[in-house]
Amino acid sequence: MVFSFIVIPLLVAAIMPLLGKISKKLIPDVLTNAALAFLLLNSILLIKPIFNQGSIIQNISWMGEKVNLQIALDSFNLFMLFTISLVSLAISLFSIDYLEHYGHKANFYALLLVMIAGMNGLVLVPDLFSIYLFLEVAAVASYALVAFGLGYDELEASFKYLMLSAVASAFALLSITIIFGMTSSLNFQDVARGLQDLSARYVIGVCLAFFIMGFGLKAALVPFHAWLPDAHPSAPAPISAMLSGLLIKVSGVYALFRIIYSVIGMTPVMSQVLMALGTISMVVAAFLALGQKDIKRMLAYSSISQVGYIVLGLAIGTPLGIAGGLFHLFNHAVAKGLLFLNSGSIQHITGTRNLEELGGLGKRVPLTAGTNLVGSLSIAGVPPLAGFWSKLVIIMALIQAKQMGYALIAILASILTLWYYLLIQRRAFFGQMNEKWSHIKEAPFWMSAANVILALICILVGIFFTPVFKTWISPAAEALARGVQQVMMWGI
Amino acid sequence: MIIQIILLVGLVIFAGLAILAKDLLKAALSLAVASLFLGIIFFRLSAPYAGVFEISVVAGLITVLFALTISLTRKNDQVQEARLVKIAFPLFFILFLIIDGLVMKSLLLKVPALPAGPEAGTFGQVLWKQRTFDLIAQIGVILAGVLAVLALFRKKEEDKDE
Amino acid sequence: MTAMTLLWPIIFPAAVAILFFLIPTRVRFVREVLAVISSTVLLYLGFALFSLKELSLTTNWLGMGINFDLRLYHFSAFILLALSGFLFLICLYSTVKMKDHPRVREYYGYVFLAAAFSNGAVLSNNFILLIFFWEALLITTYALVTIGLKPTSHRTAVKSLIIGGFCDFSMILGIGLLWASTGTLTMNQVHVEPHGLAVAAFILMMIGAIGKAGAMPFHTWIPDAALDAPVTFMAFMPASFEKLLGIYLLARISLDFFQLKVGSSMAMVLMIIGAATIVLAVFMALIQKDFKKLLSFHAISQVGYMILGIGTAIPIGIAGGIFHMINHAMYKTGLFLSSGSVEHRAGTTELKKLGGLAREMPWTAFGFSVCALAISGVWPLNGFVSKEMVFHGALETGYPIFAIAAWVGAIFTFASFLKAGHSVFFGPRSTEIPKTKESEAPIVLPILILAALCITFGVYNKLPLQNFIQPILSGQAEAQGSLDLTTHALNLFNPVAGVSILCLIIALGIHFYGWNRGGKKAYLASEPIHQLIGLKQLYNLSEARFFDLYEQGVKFLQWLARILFQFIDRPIDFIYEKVITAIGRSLTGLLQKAHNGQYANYLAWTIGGLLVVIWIILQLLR
Amino acid sequence: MKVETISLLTIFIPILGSLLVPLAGIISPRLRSIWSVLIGGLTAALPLTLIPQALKGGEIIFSKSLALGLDFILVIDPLSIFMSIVSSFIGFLIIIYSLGYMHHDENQNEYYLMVIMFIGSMMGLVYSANLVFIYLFWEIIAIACWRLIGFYRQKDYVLKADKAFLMTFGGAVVMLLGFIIIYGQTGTFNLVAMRGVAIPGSAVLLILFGMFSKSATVPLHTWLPDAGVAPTTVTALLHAAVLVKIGVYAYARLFLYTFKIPEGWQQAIILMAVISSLVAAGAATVENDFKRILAYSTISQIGYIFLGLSIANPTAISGGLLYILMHGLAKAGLFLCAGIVIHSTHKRDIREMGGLIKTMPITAISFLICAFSVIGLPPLGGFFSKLLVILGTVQANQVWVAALALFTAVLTMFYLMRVFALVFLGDLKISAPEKTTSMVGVVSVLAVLSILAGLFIAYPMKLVQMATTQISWWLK
Repeated sequence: MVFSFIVIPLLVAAIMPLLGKISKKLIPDVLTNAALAFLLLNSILLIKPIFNQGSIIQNISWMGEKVNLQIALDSFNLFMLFTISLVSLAISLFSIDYLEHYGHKANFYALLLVMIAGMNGLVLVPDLFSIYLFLEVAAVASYALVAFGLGYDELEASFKYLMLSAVASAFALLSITIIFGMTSSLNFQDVARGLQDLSARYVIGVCLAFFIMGFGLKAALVPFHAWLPDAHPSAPAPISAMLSGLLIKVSGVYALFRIIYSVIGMTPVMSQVLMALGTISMVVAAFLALGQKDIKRMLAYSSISQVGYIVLGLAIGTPLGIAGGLFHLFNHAVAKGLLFLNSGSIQHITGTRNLEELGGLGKRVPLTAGTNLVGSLSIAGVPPLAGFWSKLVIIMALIQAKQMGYALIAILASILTLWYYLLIQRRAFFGQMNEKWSHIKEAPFWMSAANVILALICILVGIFFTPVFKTWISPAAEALARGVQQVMMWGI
Repeated sequence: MIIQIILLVGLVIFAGLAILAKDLLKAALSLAVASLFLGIIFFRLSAPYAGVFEISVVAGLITVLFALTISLTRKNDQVQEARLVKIAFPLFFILFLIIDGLVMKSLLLKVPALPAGPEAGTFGQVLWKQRTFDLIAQIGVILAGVLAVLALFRKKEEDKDE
Repeated sequence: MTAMTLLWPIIFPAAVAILFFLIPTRVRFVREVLAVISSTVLLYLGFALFSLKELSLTTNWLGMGINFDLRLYHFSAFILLALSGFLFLICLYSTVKMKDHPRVREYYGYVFLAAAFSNGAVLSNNFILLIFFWEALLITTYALVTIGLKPTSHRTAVKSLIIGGFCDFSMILGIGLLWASTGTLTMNQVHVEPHGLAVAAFILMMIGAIGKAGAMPFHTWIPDAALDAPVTFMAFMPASFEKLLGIYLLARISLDFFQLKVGSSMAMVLMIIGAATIVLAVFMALIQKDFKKLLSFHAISQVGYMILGIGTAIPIGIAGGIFHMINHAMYKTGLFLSSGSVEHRAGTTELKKLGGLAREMPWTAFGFSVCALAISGVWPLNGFVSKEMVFHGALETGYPIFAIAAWVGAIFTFASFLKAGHSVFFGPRSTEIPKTKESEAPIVLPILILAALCITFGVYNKLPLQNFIQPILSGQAEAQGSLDLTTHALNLFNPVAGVSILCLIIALGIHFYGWNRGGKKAYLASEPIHQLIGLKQLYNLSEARFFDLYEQGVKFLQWLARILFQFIDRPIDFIYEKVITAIGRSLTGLLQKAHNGQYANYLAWTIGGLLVVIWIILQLLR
Repeated sequence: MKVETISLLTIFIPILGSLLVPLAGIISPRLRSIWSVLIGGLTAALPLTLIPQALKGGEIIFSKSLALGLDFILVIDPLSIFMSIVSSFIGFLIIIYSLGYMHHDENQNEYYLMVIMFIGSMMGLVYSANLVFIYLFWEIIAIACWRLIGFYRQKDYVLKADKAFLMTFGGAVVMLLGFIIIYGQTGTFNLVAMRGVAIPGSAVLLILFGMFSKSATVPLHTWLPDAGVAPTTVTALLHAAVLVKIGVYAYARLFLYTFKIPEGWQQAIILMAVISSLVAAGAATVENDFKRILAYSTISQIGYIFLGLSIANPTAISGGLLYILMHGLAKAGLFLCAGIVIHSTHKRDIREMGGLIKTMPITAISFLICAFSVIGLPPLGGFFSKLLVILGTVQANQVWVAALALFTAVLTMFYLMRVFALVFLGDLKISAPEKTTSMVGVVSVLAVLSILAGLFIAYPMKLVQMATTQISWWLK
């Protein structure tokens, strides 16, 4: 039941505040994690049908009456669903222990679930305006979550995020309206068909520019990125993980590329523009990350940089490039989720995120240090971890597409990436122990467990990249690479 | 037409204020007003549902939320604004307006086959029959908003520990 | 006897050497007995192989034409015999001289290892095998010099190592060139007309050969070693083994591998080196105040004769050179051994402190005198014969200047030995050393044997010349008809011999003039020449090691190393350490400054970015 | 056992075994030692069983198909067998040495984990015949190195570790780009399938970045002297046995065995190798830190190996390959001697040492023997390798290059003897005893092996010759 991806979290979220009154901790913990585990299971169970059928279209009737409630699932959004479910489960596991000192777990979980519902909805709907709306669902929840700590900085960051986000949504909406104006429909299939019949290159070009700006801001592409380094570090660690690991990818990358590939159709021009944007993000953010003292801020910039990679891969337009981009999306979701959770562990353990104050933690907190290392190296693209393969595929695709320059920059940017991740390693874990931290203890069970799970995924995907690639990435990439044809096949 | 222009000007002014205001609270309020203007414009442009959402989502819930929260947790540190920023933003903004005016006009001329008008039927019918999903989404938004209220206005007992 | 017999001269001493390393230092006598017995066995082996004349052994080794290829023929058999003879004498001598040395265990080990390597080098018929044994001698030389246990011993050892290394590396290069041009590494298959690259190959291989022999300018470690190394080593290595090997190879290079033509440029090079070595080294020898050091300079100077002789490329000259090699090995070993005998008893070798020892050490004095007269070329000793041959050869080339240089060498050789003998054994008894007596038999015996050999090879010069030398030159001689090397031997009545005798008389004059001027102190006999204007300054510079190519070379190496380090290595590191990080940091700083937390600013970028994107898209669409 | 199985075991026994080291360490340190030695010993023993296969010649390909043409391909031929024997054996010796050397240090779990992982990855790299897997193992090694260099965790030590990691990683990813360019041209990463393919100069340049950075060749060398902050065992492992040979091995595997590179590049590499050799020798002469000198010496010797391989005639190639073995033995010996000295004197500046031959004679003699081998004096093994490289160079009409290389050899002699004199001779400044038997045992074994390798050169040479014929196929 595909619809459950939206409904279950929404329902659970709705009852959560009430349940929270009954039991402050246990019930919200169990319920949330159960719901998310169910979703993960669900997404795994869907693999086979999708593998066989290619895509699933569901029309839901409401009390016998046929209403316009339609869901389209193909291997691409199944891949996204799986990623969302997986990472969010890890995050909610982490929250069990982490949220102890924030209190109001029920509220937190409710918002988290709404956000997940929003993302799931965004991924599932085959309709431009619905995309916009679910985008807002996820966004609104995220505004609140960013400010969850209620400090002035958090609120300011959240407000900034809100402001810029609103501008972005507005432009995305503007673009949607223009398209609606041209085709009189919002449904992917109709729009795709309509746009094919029209010859309106320039208008579509401008629409795309608006989309790039709108979704690019959500995805935090340079120069639309500036909200992210404030918003992500301000949020509680699980939320940072959520935002960096999932939200920017779902509401930014997924939406943008779903529309570009499946609705409008990829053109060399778009490819050029997006590759350039991706590359700029990659490099600029990498340099910015270098100068950060706050772990989370550095990770936030790193997210921008890695989104640059993802966009670069997806924008190449070849099946291999898309596969690389998607693979990196997954790997980055896992690894960045891991790293943000890990930063939460660090903060929980030491009470600070300032790299200058940390040092030599590796000895006292081997699990945190080890998982951090795995995540860092995975993102930096050091084999045999997962991130290596995705970067490899992206660069392979770039070379295949005869984009030597981009390939070189991507390579050099990965050196920068390793550079700043080594900074974290050196200052926080690897170096000499700061005397201050000689009595610290390892993070609580669930926090470490979440870290370890994600780290294991990084490693296992690296080692068993072939089955992962064949069952998950390749079909998803093919679905996207079929372009407009994919939507036409749905036959809505 | 005059109303339209007034609304547009108001939108621009308040949007600008929202961005330029040093005080977070004022900025939030400006944003709310700007969103309200936008919603009205949507309505007037025969896009009722867009208007509804605009007002409910942005103008209504969120901004007010923020305004309230910020007013509760105000801090007195003044944010330094670089002069460059003061110049750069209006510059870009004006540039955008000009280009927008020029480009959009020519673009709109090129838009082929503009449809006759909004879909038939009342607002409710449209919403129910054709945009059912949006309704769910809307529920989600409202739920999010409610939860946000709960979260942001929670008792701050535990916060004191921090 | 099978071909495997050829392995014996190599494996046997090597095995004995390992045995020596295993015998603990505490154990006495066993070592000495073992040394004498095994060197006797080797001597026997030398005779046995000499009687065989022709034998060869080839087994696959490294592939690519690098075979383990040993070949015994008259020349190598002769050198092999000589080597084992000297080894025997040295061992005999060492039994007493080195008995109480703290590192006696290693000493014998290295001596026998050196013997094994030398035998291998002589027998090898493959260039790679040759250089293998040849270069391996560096290690034993190094080790033996350090056994001197003086504070500067190691420095000298390193000096010998580096000089030797330089020469041997040159030889490797030469071998490489030779291989590249001939395509074979088997020594008896290589016969090259020297022109083009082969000239370079010749020069490089020649450096290897004369470097081993200790010719200028690769000599400078020998005088240092004279003081720092055990005297037995001096007798063993620079006096006999290295000369034999170096000149053996030089002869083979000039005769076999490259057919040296009379007066060809390479022959000239050799002769110039020879002549220069004779004169310069003898001038250095003359002024020395230490017995061993004086001898060591002569060891260098005499090499000049051999090189000069071979460089003439005239049979009589070559024969003279080779004959001089064996003669020199005999008398120079004898001389070093007698200096060792003096050191053994008197405890010092400084000429100033010694004097009038002849009465107490008559046999040593006798042995010394015979060897000294032989090296000075006094009729009828072996030195006279071989020097005459070299003079004749040099004159026949048509460049009398070389003969003159040789004669100058002869003058000062004799002068310096007059000085040495006079101040050590004759003249008034020195008061600085206590009363002493003759050394033990194992020390005196080798000296006397060598002295006797000097006389024998002089008087019965036909014996060595016809048995040993003539076969070597048979190939060379074919072109020039019958070969009789003994024509000039002991013939006093020809102009060349006349000049030689005149030289000796001049030397006597110089010595007694100096002796008189120096207040009848024999060790000051060379002072008039030492203080000569012009020469004095040169001597001073030389004492300051200004002419020591090694010292200058080391300075150059250090300078070069600093240049490489400061101007290549450090700047490269600077790029990684400073420049790249600085670039990264400044870029980061620049970008960070832009992120000032103002969302107006951020919004400006957003909208600016949008405009740019629109513009680019429209541009691209056009 | 089948040859493929053996090579698979050679790779995966240490890699998987290393993961169990921390577990063993939790149980007891003794178990950890036993386990490490066991794994190391097995890894060293397994390739030895492949010698008959190597002497038979020919190659055996093991292939497991994976996605995107990134197949896991092993090539078992004389070259890979030779290389794996050399590295695993020295790795094993170093593990034994570590038992004494690391005895009192913290984080031993991590240490043995990384060392064994390192060895395992090296085995993987050696046998891999897929460019991507070569890169993959290449980087695992880099990770292990990084942890090991920063092992003592002082601030500047970790900084050096980062420097090493970044430089080698940077070089390697650039190399990866080169690989992918080749992939773009041929559509495969399979080396066996690409034999004889001519590759463009750009790919050569990019790949050289990787090789030079890993093999510490000027101008990408400066991390290696800095990496001397690692425990000495590690520097020995890094410098002597394995790490710096990776680039060289890759050169042999890629530019000799597989690809045809443009003519001009060949010459350029030759020059770079010689210059690297000379510059590093110069730096070694100037330095005063014991380990830095040896590190520069390593750089200098690597130049010879590159020279031999880039000359690309049978003589020089076999010289280069032989050099890998000989330098591995001798330089490991030198580093481990340095380790003993540093361990007991707690000094690293050679000017502060002196006269140590009196208190540690075995170490001193072993040092001297290994130094002679590095210099290239017979009858030690180093002689033959240097000789063959030089002879090959001359054969290829590069006389000046050969002369320069020999000049460097003189410089090598000079600085190594300087070190020996300053450390072991002269007045005894710090009376420090020789440490544990396992340490002294290992260095003397290495010294003896250097001698034996020279005396019985014909045996390793046979293997090398097989490898040479195998990789210099274009000469047939």
